[in-house]
Amino acid sequence: MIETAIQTFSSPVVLFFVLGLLAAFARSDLTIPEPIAKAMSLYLMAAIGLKGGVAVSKSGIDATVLSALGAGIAAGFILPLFAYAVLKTFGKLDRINSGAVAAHYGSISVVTFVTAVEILTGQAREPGGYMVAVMAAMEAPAILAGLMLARGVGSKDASLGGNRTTGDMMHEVFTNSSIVLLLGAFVIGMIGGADAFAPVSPFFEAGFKGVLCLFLLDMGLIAARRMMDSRSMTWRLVVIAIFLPIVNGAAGTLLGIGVGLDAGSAATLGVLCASASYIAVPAAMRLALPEADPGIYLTMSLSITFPFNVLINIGLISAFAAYLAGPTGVVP
Amino acid sequence: MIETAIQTFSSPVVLFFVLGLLAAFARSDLTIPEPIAKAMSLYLMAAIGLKGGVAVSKSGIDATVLSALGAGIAAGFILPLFAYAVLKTFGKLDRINSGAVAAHYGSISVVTFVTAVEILTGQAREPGGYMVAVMAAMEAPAILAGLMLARGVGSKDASLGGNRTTGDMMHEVFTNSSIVLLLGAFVIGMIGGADAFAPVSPFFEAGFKGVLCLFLLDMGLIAARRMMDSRSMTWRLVVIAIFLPIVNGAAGTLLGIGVGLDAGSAATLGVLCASASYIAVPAAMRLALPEADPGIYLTMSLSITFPFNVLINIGLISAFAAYLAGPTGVVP
Amino acid sequence: MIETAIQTFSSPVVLFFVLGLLAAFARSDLTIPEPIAKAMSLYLMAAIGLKGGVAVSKSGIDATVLSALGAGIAAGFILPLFAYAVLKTFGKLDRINSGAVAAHYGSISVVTFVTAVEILTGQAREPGGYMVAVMAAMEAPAILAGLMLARGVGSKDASLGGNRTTGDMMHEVFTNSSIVLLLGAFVIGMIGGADAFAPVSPFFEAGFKGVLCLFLLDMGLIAARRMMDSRSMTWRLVVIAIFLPIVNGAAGTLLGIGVGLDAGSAATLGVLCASASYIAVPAAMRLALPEADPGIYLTMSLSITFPFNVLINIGLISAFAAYLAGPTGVVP
Amino acid sequence: MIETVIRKRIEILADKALTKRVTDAIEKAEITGWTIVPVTSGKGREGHWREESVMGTDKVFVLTIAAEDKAMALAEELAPMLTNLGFILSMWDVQVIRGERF
Amino acid sequence: MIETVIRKRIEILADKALTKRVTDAIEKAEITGWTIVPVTSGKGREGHWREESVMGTDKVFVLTIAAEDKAMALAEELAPMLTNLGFILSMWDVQVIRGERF
Amino acid sequence: MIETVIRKRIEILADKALTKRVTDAIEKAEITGWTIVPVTSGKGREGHWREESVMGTDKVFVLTIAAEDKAMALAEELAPMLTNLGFILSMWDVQVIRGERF
Ligand SMILES: Nc1ncnc2c1ncn2[C@@H]1O[C@H](COP(=O)(O)O)[C@@H](O)[C@H]1O
Ligand SMILES: Nc1ncnc2c1ncn2[C@@H]1O[C@H](COP(=O)(O)O)[C@@H](O)[C@H]1O
Ligand SMILES: Nc1ncnc2c1ncn2[C@@H]1O[C@H](COP(=O)(O)O)[C@@H](O)[C@H]1O
Ligand code: NA
Ligand code: NA
Ligand code: NA
Repeated sequence: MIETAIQTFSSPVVLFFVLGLLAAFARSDLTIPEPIAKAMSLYLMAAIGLKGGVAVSKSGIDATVLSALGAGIAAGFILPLFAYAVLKTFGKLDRINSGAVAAHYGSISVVTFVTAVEILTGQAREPGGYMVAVMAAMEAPAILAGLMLARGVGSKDASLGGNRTTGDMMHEVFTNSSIVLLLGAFVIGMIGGADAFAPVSPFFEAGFKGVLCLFLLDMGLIAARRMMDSRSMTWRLVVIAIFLPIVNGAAGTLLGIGVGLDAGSAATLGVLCASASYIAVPAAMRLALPEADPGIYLTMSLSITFPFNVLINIGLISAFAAYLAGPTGVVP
Repeated sequence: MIETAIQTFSSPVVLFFVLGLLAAFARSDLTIPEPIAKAMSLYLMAAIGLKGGVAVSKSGIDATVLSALGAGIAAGFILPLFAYAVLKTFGKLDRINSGAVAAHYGSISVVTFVTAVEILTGQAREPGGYMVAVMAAMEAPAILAGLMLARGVGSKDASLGGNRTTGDMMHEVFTNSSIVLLLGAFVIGMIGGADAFAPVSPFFEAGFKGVLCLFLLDMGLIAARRMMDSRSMTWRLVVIAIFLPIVNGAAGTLLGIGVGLDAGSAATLGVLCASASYIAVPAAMRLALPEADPGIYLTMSLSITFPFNVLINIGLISAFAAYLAGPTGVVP
Repeated sequence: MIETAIQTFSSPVVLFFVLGLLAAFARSDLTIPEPIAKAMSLYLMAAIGLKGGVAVSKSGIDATVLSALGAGIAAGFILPLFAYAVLKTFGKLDRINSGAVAAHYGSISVVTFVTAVEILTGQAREPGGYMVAVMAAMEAPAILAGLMLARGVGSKDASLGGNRTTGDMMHEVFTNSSIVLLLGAFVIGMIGGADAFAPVSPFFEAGFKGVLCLFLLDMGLIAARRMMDSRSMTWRLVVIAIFLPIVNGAAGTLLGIGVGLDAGSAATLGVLCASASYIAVPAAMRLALPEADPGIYLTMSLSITFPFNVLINIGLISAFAAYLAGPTGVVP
Repeated sequence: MIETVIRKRIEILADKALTKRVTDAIEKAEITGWTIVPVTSGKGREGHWREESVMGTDKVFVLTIAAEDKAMALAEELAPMLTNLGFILSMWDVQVIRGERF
Repeated sequence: MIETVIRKRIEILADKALTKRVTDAIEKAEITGWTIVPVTSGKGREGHWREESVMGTDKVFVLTIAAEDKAMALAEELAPMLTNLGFILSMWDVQVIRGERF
Repeated sequence: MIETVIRKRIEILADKALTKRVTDAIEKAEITGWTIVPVTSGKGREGHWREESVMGTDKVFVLTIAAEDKAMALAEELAPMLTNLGFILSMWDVQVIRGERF
């Protein structure tokens, strides 16, 4: 545990995140220009997609991959139901906001995933390359589940300047820029394979960790500023934003070990379940569920859950997976 | 041919372009932030200029280089005349728009050039490094030719808020940001040579293909959106936007073989003739010929000719050059 | 001397700066998009901070490092006093503008520092890695000194929409984005050390010189445009903008040799004293001393002193340090 | 002296993601055009927001110039969004040249 | 037809670094909100400036809509900055819907 | 209460590449200054455009505040460009403080 914590806190990626948090709390005027932040997020999506696609083009799709995919997609549909129930009862949120927040917690955070892969690799528990495919597959289901919870199936909101059907919503979700780019790059990686990837790897692979540092610096700044500005947060929501990643993380890890994944991959599935989206889902919600309050869902996912996951929970989940997998690395 | 097509369509650069086209046609909200797109185009100009300058500093300027330069500049003046005639008669465009479009087809597209170099290198037909100099030399002549066709020599347009002489226009053309950067970096590369280039090569060389991927993703998005929005296109103009690159490409390749270039360099000259500018020339036209309609010249060059060249015509030209050069790689 | 000049003028970094100057004087429309320029400056700060921190984590903090730090901080407090006196008397500036300009010349220019390190390394006189720490330590003292000169200790400017105390000003200075990022990255580099730095080094180290080229291209453009637009410049101020870097550079070099630094490090201390800030200090002044005229302090530091240092003065200082250190490289 | 006519200039602050709802309403009101101006941050009763395009919290100003009757029809059409989606609308009279374009 | 009320729209051109002085004044005048619009360059009696965020020469427009009395109080509060810091202020009447928000 | 005077605020939508033609006209009309505001997209009779600086299709708003007579002289000067180059101009009265600056 302590070793994991040291590893976490000597990673430049994590340290830049902490720098961002501290700078914002100290009310520094440090900011990453808006178009750069956006470009970095696009870059990260493309790079991760490519890497995953190349990995799958090498390994092929076997039973392990399929069961990991199945487990991920199932979690994407089920986790929002649980989250919704907690948010409506204990969290005292209304239907719309409960659905919106549930979508965030059911979906995944690409950056949390990447940070977890880095930390796990540092512990000689590198997850399988196919986990990128699992991550990609987990992005959308929770958005759909959350929208249905918030709106009811097949409803229309004619009052809001449009005749928006479920079909429209599905279109908006699946053409969301981060989903298109992640999946598109994944397919490109699969088509091209390692040979085609080689000439672009200095840009997409060698540069990756450095870009991630600056991106996390920005996320630290934004998370802390949002926390300081926040008006809609209650102590109940703060509790949920810590409770859900712990429970979902443990559940995901168990599920991963259960379907036969190695410790690193199972921990990664745990992290995916524990993480809450703050890129793809908020953007989709602004479009498909504009009445929901970003002051709630972004503050929970980005300002509380994300730091908690990066700084503490990834370590916990990794230790839990190692414990479950046993000392020989085989499920006991 | 089929082999070439496979090579083309497994290149990540081309695949990202296709991804951009598809995402825009699917009405995804994916967009590259504007300042990033501009920065990528500046980066590409600087990188290509440097590379060409270093290449020429190594090879020196010999008879081959001079004849390639001469052929390129001559083509830059002559191609617009042919294009202008076709556009005015078959295309039914007015004088101003015919001149503007002719300038685009007489000039060159840097990105098409780069894509061609990549594909040709993949086929063991890498063109000579001096072809960058040829490309740079071909940028401006067609702009001047097009402006004269559109306006007549020495005319003034006092009505448009200025006393704009041919001198002013020449100044605007030669201080155009992409031309300045391409030529400036070329000269820097020549002065510094390979030694000075080494410390900056991780940035300008290793990163090049990756940036090109994202730039082409953006070009795909813009080309497809422009095609869908287009109001000024007619079937006649679409035909011309396919016909000109075929004819100019064949003519350029013949010219290249004729003046004694190797197959790869001749094919590259063909591609330069076939390509239509969509960076330097539109920007120059907006300034020097603002009455011309970007809805015509940009849609033709970027939305039709550029995809046609990248996806099909480079392959055709390369095969044609190989055929002309004969199996031994020597002109038969 | 001549050899140094050749070395200076075949460095791509310097050549891109010259290209920027020439393009702007030729009234080209070349511009680097604003968010990109800002991002490059943030990148350079982070990269330099990291590098320095890693260097200090390796070398540790010994007597040399401490005396270099002491010399730098002392210079940061003393140089503004001298500059202030010259500006008020010979320069005929008022109190506020004298204080503002003095802060710029007492502080340092990160980019001048980096260019000097590059040139010195090319002459086999690479300065110690701890000089980054010296540079970081020299950023703030002169800002404080300049503000006190301009305003008097403990004054308030209630008239300007606030009750701004010295405490507020100190806060603004120390939370200035470039200072936070430079120091933050320095600490990250020290905590992580070389091992943690390795995975991010392709981004922060390999890419560094290339980014510096484009950043200097932009600085050339801005410096030249500012020079052409300038209204507040007098010949007296131009003289001072050349005189101060010569005197401060010589003094700093002597000081460096005096406290026992090697020739390269002493020359670097000289360059730091000679350089005038145009990133951190102008931004801090806009906030803390908004009545001062950027047309004076930016034109002097960026448009006159910076080119003078990069193109000429670094060479002079380096030769002076070599002379002082003697042929054996030991202080005679 | 050059002749000018009076038109309404309407300015709507809306979420960038929802721009299409505003421009659809403009087209429904048969107004000939619109222009988008970026905004970077703001504060209202719901607190502070900043342009964060990664998370989709960015807003824009949609500007359009139209004859009074069309402007009022547009305001009517947008009214529910002002309440439900937190948009802000203001309008005023402007002089334009070549009024037939608007 | 939809009901509109008249409010003042105030627009202040200020240095980006000094935005907080303007928004503090807006809050002091008890106005409910403001919106920041970017600007990229300009020219005045002091010459030409360009947005150069590296050196901190960038400016912004701060927009705010308020009832006349609050608007005048704000103008009063900002007047010294117009002189000392080179800010520019203009204001005019606009029609708004849901006037209780402003 | 603080004193205000009435001036015209003129707003011209123009191609970024052609900004200089507008600011030259402003200077010709002896107006003291102008400010450039970015715009990102729009739609008119000629269809949809988007800010694409790579291809030079970007536009800007040029704002200037001036006394009525100078404003009208500027409008007169710009009129041919409105027709030939597709610029758009609107203007209205605003109150300013320190009117001697405009
Ligand atoms: N009085 C106002 N003047 C200008 N902009 C405002 C005003 N009130 C609100 N806004 C803008 O509208 C946004 C949403 O307002 P609200 O719904 O009140 O939070 C704010 O964040 C501001 O950008
Ligand atoms: N008449 C004007 N119309 C619009 N903007 C102006 C005007 N005068 C000044 N400005 C803006 O205010 C800034 C500062 O003006 P000044 O203090 O006169 O240099 C200028 O750079 C312009 O951006
Ligand atoms: N009624 C309008 N209101 C606001 N902006 C307009 C209007 N009409 C045109 N525009 C802007 O002016 C540009 C050129 O208009 P047009 O020449 O009609 O295509 C459009 O793309 C819009 O950005
Ligand atoms: Na999750
Ligand atoms: Na061509
Ligand atoms: Na100094």
